[in-house]
Amino acid sequence: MDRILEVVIAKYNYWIYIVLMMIGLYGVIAKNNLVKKIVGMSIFQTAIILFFISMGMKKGATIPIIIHGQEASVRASDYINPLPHVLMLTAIVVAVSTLGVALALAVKIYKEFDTLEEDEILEKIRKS
Amino acid sequence: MTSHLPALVVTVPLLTAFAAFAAGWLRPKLCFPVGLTGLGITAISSIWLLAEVLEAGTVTYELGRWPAPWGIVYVVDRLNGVVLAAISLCAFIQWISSRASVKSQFSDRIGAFYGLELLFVTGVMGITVTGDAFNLYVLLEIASITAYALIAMGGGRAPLSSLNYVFMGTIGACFYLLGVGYLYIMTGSLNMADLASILRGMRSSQAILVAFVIIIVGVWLKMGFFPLHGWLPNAYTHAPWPATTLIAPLMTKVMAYVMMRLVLFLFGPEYSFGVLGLKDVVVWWASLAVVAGSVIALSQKDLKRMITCIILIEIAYMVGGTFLGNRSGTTGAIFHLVNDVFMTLCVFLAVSSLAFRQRELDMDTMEGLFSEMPFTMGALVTGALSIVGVPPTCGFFSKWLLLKGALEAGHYEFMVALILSSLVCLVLFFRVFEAAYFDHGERSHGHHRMREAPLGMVVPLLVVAIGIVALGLMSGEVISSIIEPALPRGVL
Amino acid sequence: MIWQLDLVILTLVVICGIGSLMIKDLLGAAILFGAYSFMMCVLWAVMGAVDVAFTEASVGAGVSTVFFVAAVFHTTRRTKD
Amino acid sequence: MLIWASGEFPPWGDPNSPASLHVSPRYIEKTMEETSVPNAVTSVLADYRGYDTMFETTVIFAAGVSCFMLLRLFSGRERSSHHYRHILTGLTLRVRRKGKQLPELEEFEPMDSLWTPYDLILRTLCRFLIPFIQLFALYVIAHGHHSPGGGFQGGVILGASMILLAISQDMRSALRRIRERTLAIFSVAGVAIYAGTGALCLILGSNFLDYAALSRIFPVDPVGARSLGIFLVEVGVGIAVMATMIVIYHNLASEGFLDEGL
Repeated sequence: MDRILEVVIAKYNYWIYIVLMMIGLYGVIAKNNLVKKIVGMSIFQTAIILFFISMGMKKGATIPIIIHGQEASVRASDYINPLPHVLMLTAIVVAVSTLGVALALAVKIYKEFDTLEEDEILEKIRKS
Repeated sequence: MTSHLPALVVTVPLLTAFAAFAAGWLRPKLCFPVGLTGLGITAISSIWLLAEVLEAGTVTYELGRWPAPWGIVYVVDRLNGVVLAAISLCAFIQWISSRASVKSQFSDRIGAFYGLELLFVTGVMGITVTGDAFNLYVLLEIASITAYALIAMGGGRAPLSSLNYVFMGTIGACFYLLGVGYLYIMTGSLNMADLASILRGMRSSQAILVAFVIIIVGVWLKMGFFPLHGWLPNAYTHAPWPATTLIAPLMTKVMAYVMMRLVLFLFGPEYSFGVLGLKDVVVWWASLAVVAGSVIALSQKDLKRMITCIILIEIAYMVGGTFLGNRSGTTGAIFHLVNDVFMTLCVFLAVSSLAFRQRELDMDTMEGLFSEMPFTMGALVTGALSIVGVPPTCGFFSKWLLLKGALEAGHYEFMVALILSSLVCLVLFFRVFEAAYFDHGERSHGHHRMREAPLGMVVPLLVVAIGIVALGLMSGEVISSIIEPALPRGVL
Repeated sequence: MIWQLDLVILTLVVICGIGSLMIKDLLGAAILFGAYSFMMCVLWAVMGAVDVAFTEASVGAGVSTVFFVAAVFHTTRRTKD
Repeated sequence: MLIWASGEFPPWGDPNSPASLHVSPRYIEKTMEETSVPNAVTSVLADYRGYDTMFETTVIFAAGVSCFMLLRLFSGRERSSHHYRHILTGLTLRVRRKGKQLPELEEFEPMDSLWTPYDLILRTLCRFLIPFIQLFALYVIAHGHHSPGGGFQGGVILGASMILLAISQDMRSALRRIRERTLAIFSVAGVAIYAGTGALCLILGSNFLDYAALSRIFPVDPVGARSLGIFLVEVGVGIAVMATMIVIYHNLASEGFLDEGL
């Protein structure tokens, strides 16, 4: 029992991100409404960011800002790995840019077809 | 100055993009010459870079002067040197030829359009030149976001197709990022050369296997490889012409390059082809994709849609050729990639100049085009013959290598698919030429005679057509001096 | 780092994520997505990624919710699923 | 498949995982020595992997240009729908019409480009808040070396303050403060500051984005020059992000007409 708990505590972060990723993927693929799909896409991206952040984590370490007065004796194991954070800052920016473009497209589609449901749009295209 | 060339090929289009966008607000007339100069410098420096690489071997450039695993480095070897030269030339030629149609379609937002086009070029150049796995993701997103916007500028269905592309492209890029995360958690590095050397010792890891699969699937999604191609025909068909002629030749080819880079260099041929046993499955799958692409292309009526479907076939060639795993197959795939940039560019430019004079592009409206637009049609014939694979053009030689590779590897199904798809392409283009060559004389009176496309479109088109033939004639030297030495030693 | 707290926030994140996909009102989905982002940001702050959490708080919970609301306002709140 | 692969991962929070042993210790141990920036995230972001960040800013710029290009309408085309507000209940109605005017009703007022919301509390409160938000944003940009934050976060907050102005008052008054043309120039200028700093280093004879080269024109030593370069870059990022966020919001919230907001 203790062993199982240990494994769960050691790995649950990695599992939760998979759950979130599947939720997002379901949103993108199965939903019919375009804005819902965009929400799903954002969830998908955030899940991957979560994965990266959890892998940078170190037990017993503090945030990666060097404490004043201790500049001379910095040990790497005292600070959380900053590299995944940097990568994920970039990924967040990419995510918000994609979100902006996707929403602009959704607004444009609504202007053109007067609806956000994918099946109704396809219906309208087939008719014309 | 020569030592800074790898940085120049990316930063020059980037800075030009800002200049073009600012010029769009201040003085719209300046956009075109600014971009022309920028792309010209880029093309010259990338060719120079290729010469440098051929002479002195691999060039490495440390950005911010941080050494390799800590900072980001650019690595140019023969493989991406030749791809870089092809991309920059293609962008330069397209820039000249699209001037008239951009002017007529986007007169009120010319700066934004040109800025996005230049950013797209920056993105694909960066993807090609970078030696860092995460940097590749960022540049991939630049190329994708600009491509989404450019595609969505077409009327009617274009925004919907583009939004579909957004979803598929984001999922693909995220899969790639996830795979990079798996690699990072197992190795702790992001630099490609460093990763490759660490991965050599981790052959049996499950996590690396999963990373390999996820990354390749993500890249295939971006490439539009067969079962994942859903977004491609719609997006390219509904895009406005100046955007299609830029994106269609470059985006999928660059992703094919990324696949080769990862399979051949990052994971290494021994891992990709040896440990997994996925090799044969992928080749079978590629053969299937070739056949499926041919069927899809045959069922199209619209000319633009038809030529976008041909991209599906070409992509499947490259995947199959890479995964044949022997020397001639891989060489064929790389050479086909370079050829395909120019072949696709030629065909798309030719069709776009037809479309510039004539809005509807059905088979029925093409009658008598040979006598009316002889140069455009001549270039179209050259491009088409190259896609079909007729000897003096370059398409023949790469297909020949692919066939040879398939024969050596014993994959007869890939050979059959190759020959079959060549026949299909022949049929497809022959339909067009038949309609265009024979003037049935039963034209409706509304059909006025068309003039040749403007000079700014015809001249670049002819240059590309001559380039295709020239590349075909020089194929021996290109293969033996550039592409063969580019392969890693593990490819037998 | 308290793993129980972590688990609670993770559960909330999952609930908000599912909720924003399930709710039958796009404005509600936008707001729930903001809540999801905020939970995510708390989670990252707990994990020590302060810079990322800061960014997510300003971008995910702030600006992207505003973008969503603006887009929904100009299109429609109606949704079938 | 993904769960199966996670079986081999090092346990969560393990200080000895390869991810935290191979490359990253150098970032933490050398950040003070090589860049004199205590916040390791900032130094890695803007210096060691500064190239990524340049393209990150470019991505945001591309998104702004895309939104502008997709949605902006220049000609005075008729809007497809208009909003009316019920005076007593405050409900907003959307009426679609094609060229026809609605009968003027007593209890409805049109929400056209001249209409301004008049919630006194909201307006006054936002008026008070916005300067403080902007001040905080500037602090975040400037203090990114020592505490969490930096150009990107500060830029977003600065942009959000302008968006708040556009929401709480109306878009016209927000646009009077910063014109669209100014925003466009700002967003270009911000990214150009970043790329220009890099190019300056190139011109000064070093590699692209090697801030140490800045010590040749500024009176600081190479390590201080790296710190200075990081600061310059952060300011550029801040400006670009602020302008781009506002551009995206304006185009999204007014369907490209840039007259009325939410």
